[in-house]
Amino acid sequence: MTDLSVNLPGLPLQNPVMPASGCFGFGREYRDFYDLSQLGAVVMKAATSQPSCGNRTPRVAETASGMLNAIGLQNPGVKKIIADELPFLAQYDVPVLANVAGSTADEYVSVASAFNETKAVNALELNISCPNVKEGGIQFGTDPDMAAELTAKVKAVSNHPVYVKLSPNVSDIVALAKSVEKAGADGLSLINTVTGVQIDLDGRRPLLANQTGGLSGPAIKPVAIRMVYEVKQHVSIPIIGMGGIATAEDVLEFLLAGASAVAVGTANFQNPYSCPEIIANLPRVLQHYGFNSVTGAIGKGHAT
Amino acid sequence: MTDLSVNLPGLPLQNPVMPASGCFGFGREYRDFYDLSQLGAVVMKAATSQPSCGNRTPRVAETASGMLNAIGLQNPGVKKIIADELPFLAQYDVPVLANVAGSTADEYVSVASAFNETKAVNALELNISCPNVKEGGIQFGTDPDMAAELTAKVKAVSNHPVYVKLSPNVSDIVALAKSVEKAGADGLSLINTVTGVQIDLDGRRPLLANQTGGLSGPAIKPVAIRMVYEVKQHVSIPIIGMGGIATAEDVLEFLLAGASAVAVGTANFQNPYSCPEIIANLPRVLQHYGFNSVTGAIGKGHAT
Amino acid sequence: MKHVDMIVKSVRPIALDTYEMCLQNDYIANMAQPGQFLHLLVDGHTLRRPLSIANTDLVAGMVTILFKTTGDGTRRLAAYMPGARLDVLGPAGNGFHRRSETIKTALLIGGGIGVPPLYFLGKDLQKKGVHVTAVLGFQSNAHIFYEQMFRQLGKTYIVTNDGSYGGHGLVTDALDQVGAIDHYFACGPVPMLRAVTQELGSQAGSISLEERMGCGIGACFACVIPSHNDSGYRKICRDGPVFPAGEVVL
Amino acid sequence: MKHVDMIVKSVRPIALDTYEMCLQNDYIANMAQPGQFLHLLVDGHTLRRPLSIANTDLVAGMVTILFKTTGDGTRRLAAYMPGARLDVLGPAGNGFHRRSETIKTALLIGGGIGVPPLYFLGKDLQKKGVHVTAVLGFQSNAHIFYEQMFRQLGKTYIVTNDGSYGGHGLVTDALDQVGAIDHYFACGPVPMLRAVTQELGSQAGSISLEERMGCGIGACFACVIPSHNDSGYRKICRDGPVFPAGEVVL
Ligand SMILES: Cc1cc2nc3c(=O)[nH]c(=O)nc-3n(C[C@H](O)[C@H](O)[C@H](O)COP(=O)(O)OP(=O)(O)OC[C@H]3O[C@@H](n4cnc5c(N)ncnc54)[C@H](O)[C@@H]3O)c2cc1C
Ligand SMILES: Cc1cc2nc3c(=O)[nH]c(=O)nc-3n(C[C@H](O)[C@H](O)[C@H](O)COP(=O)(O)OP(=O)(O)OC[C@H]3O[C@@H](n4cnc5c(N)ncnc54)[C@H](O)[C@@H]3O)c2cc1C
Ligand SMILES: Cc1cc2nc3c(=O)[nH]c(=O)nc-3n(C[C@H](O)[C@H](O)[C@H](O)COP(=O)(O)O)c2cc1C
Ligand SMILES: Cc1cc2nc3c(=O)[nH]c(=O)nc-3n(C[C@H](O)[C@H](O)[C@H](O)COP(=O)(O)O)c2cc1C
Ligand code: FES
Ligand code: FES
Repeated sequence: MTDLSVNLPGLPLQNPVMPASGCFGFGREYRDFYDLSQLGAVVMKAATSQPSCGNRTPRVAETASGMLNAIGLQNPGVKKIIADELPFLAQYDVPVLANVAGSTADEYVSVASAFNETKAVNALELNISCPNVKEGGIQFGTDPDMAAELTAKVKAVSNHPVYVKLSPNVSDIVALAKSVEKAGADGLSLINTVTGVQIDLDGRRPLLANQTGGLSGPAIKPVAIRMVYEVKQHVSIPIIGMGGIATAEDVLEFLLAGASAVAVGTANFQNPYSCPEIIANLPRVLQHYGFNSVTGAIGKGHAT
Repeated sequence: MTDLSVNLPGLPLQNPVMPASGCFGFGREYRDFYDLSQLGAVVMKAATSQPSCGNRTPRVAETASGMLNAIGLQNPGVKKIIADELPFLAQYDVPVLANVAGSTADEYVSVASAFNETKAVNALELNISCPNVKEGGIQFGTDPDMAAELTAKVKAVSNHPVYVKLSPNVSDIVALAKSVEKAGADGLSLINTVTGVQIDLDGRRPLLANQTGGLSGPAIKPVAIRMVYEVKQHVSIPIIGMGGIATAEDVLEFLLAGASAVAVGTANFQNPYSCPEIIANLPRVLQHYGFNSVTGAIGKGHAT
Repeated sequence: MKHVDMIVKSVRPIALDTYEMCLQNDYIANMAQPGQFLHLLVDGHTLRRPLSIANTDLVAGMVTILFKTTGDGTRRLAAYMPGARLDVLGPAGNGFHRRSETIKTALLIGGGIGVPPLYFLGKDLQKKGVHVTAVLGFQSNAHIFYEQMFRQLGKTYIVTNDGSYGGHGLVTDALDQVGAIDHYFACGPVPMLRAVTQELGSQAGSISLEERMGCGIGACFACVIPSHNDSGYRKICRDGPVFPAGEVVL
Repeated sequence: MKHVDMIVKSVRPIALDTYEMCLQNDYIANMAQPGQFLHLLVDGHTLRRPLSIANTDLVAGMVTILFKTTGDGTRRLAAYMPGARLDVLGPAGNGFHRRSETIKTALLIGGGIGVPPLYFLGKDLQKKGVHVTAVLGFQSNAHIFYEQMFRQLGKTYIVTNDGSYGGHGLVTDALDQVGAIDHYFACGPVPMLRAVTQELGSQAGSISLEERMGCGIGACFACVIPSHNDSGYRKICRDGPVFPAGEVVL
């Protein structure tokens, strides 16, 4: 028997695989394909304090082994998410992470506080790394001091464990990770998308209405693995790894690099069964590479 | 007739396509495939002041739509390059850029000075962005002040135009670009490789002996286009764009984003005829999208 | 909607840069409603391609798609050989709402590669006893496809942008030749839909929209369009691609 | 070396996870020297795969490669159908240096997937009148291939790691059964080559090496190995893959 379980702050995971924020809506659509209780956890689309419309279309473009998106945090607002979406997810026996976004520190705090009301959320994922909004978001993700301050503020009000989701678009990911760890983060999510642009040759302008977008998918996996690998050497809080995961082998690569759990984003679009298929394959892959459990593989890719 | 020529400081280019540094050695191997005079220019492998052995092997790994490399600046040293390699390149009617590397400012200065001796070099490409050496290189590439200081020092001694090659592994590429422009750079090369890691599942350690490597190839094109696009809005010196170019359409995308010329790296490995094929296809592609010249397309992808 | 394999039975060019592909899968053939689409995975690509269902054959379990080769995905698709398997999500989206009690005469308005779903719809309407007229616009003579097929459904007006066949101009230039109708069904580029809905004013109608998609199932918010009512954005992949004319902001 | 298309003529499994593929191309068949390799582009991959030439047929213009499916590239290669075209750079690298004036008896030492180039070499040596002996090591009985082919070249010793066939152990365990030789030719994993060169000490020999490659033509410095003389690193793709035993640091 291969033990897939892993225990993270607020998240008793039966397996380490969860759909990534923004790539799974609030779960309703994937319910048509499989039972969501199979998942390790579910990460919801980003919540802001007020309903947000997001950016103009086109919002996605395809790239080599990846895609760009500039959805821009479209969501019905935290109140509606709590009222309409969480009861749906609560039907399933699966932990829920709420992805928290905002354009000011106050907004992050208010969204985080709003989630205090509900038991249907197990942890927060503080999204200080969304490249697709004009204000906030990304600034908090590039300045270690601002990131720490925000983390501390959210920790102060929230009764949920807080995972801080970092941006890869920085010179020094380790500085950011250490900074938010010190500020009280319970865990890290690595990585959000890499900022990119595609130019429409016919239109002679960026294809995305927002001009820039976030690159995701297998193209960015080496960048994600690098950041998990580097950060792991400098922090002791758990890391949820993501970026380009499409197979159980990819999951093991993240575990070896130092992730304690993983999120799957873009792969859901290519194959709606990605998450359950990866979970089904994981025991075989772990065994093949000599592991009996997920926890046994975490961080084992570091030269000793 | 489509006019492919473009005039850059020190580089009267008959066409905008040159092989990227490190992906073409010193040209000898590709001579077996085609006449190097067809190229817009040739960029040589990085030169250091002393012969350098580079990193241990494995030095390359494959990734989705890309590759990682950690060659580590192996080269015979600037003296031997001038003595043995430049005479070979001088046989061809093609401008040559010398890629200059070092681990200290003094080393950069001494390599740059050494190239003063020869007329076979048309311009320097200051490599402050190599992710694969332990010292120097990358630090100069992430700190705008250090980058500016180094640029000024090299400009002070060199009698060649200086293109500064920037690293994408930074929070703020525009700050770096502006800083080196102010310090006297004649042009910019964008981008060097994106730092990445691949873990060998069997070996349970990073596959590359150097652990981290530089990601190149189509996977990074959106990142490169983004940086060219952003930098173009803030500098007036010309940009040599690179990162994932494999087709003439890719070249046009870089031109529209704001590059005045381009370099082709990884694509040479997949198809040794990449550069001449791209050059041959460029007139048709320019015409198809309504351009009569390369210069007519530069920067035309910016929303007006 | 299911995740299925479909077997390529045939691929053939039917107009300039335009192909007809027949795919075998009983489930899709039986479930498909006019206006729905297939979300197809083409080898070597990250994102699926949405392509409308243009016809079905229930007996043979066959589904027809018609597509223009506008990029690498559709070009590769056109190169698939009979026997190849295609990874498909479908039938996706909501089809055209058509109540035969209230609709006795229908007008199909198609522009270019918006024409395919209208053929499937027209066949279905004809079967339901609805009187069908079609106005189809193409770039030029070389781009025209399925003309005879539409003529078997009802009176068909063809216009071309360059006047190389049929009427010269846009589909809107031909609308005044059509008599009274109960409902129109339009599919084509947004500027065409904008012109059509304006021209036909308060006339009841349905329009089918296109947008770049991420998931194709409603989870990613890539394919949204603002709506006139207070529900905010609608998702083209899940709430559409067909909307009542006037519901969304074009 | 040229950039050519080769046509797949056949692919068949010859041992556990091991395939034989025959490729047609007159130029490569005629130019190939034992020890040289093909640098093959497999669809969907950025980097080419180096695979040794295991046999040629000058009349039919055929080249044989033998490969183990160790990753996605070789797995995809094994799935190519006859008639498919492969984009190849070759023949690449320098072959085994073999002067028949000085070499009258030769020993071939192959480990696993290092065996293929030795078959081509053995055939060539035999043709030149050289007396050939082979020592081949495999993981297990199920991994053995080309045994009969080697036996036609000369006396052949087989060892398996698990003793499931032939001698039990490593190729080095069988070397003492071989009589005097003029030259040995070894190809296999580095630990094997290290053991062999140590065991055979000052005996003249040639070894063929593997390393991960970028360009495969000498331009990128990916595939280097330190040498004992002052020329520093040698490139396996261009200066090798064959080196005189003792020239490079294993
Ligand atoms: C609901 C729906 C039904 C459609 N039905 C048909 C049809 O029956 N026949 C037909 O020829 N075309 C149809 N289209 C358009 C078709 O999806 C695109 O032409 C196709 O995706 C282009 O793919 P490509 O790889 O050739 O082009 P590329 O430009 O290389 O594609 C790059 C990316 O952009 C997307 N994209 C490009 N153009 C469009 C577009 N117009 N709409 C949506 N996504 C696009 C692609 O899916 C892909 O993700 C439909 C689109 C939608 C949304
Ligand atoms: C000169 C030379 C001759 C070779 N001859 C043969 C042969 O005749 N038969 C055979 O089965 N194998 C041979 N190999 C090894 C063969 O190249 C690898 O097994 C193959 O490249 C693996 O590709 P993959 O996609 O299946 O594996 P993956 O592990 O998915 O490949 C990932 C990357 O690593 C490279 N790589 C992985 N293993 C090796 C290796 N051992 N050597 C070099 N690159 C590697 C791949 O080329 C690719 O770039 C030879 C290698 C060299 C250098
Ligand atoms: C369409 C789309 C929407 C996303 N929305 C969010 C979001 O709302 N909040 C967030 O933290 N990350 C968001 N992300 C980032 C993903 O959660 C994930 O970090 C990233 O895509 C990398 O993983 P992948 O390569 O598996 O997709 C989004 C990604 C995509 C592709
Ligand atoms: C094997 C390899 C070696 C490289 N060596 C150098 C180098 O010596 N100096 C340098 O400035 N860039 C070097 N680069 C970076 C390339 O010049 C180029 O900036 C990068 O690869 C992006 O372009 P591409 O995607 O077309 O390869 C190297 C890249 C590769 C793949
Ligand atoms: S494509 Fe994802 S919501 Fe429509
Ligand atoms: S693989 Fe590039 S030098 Fe050998």
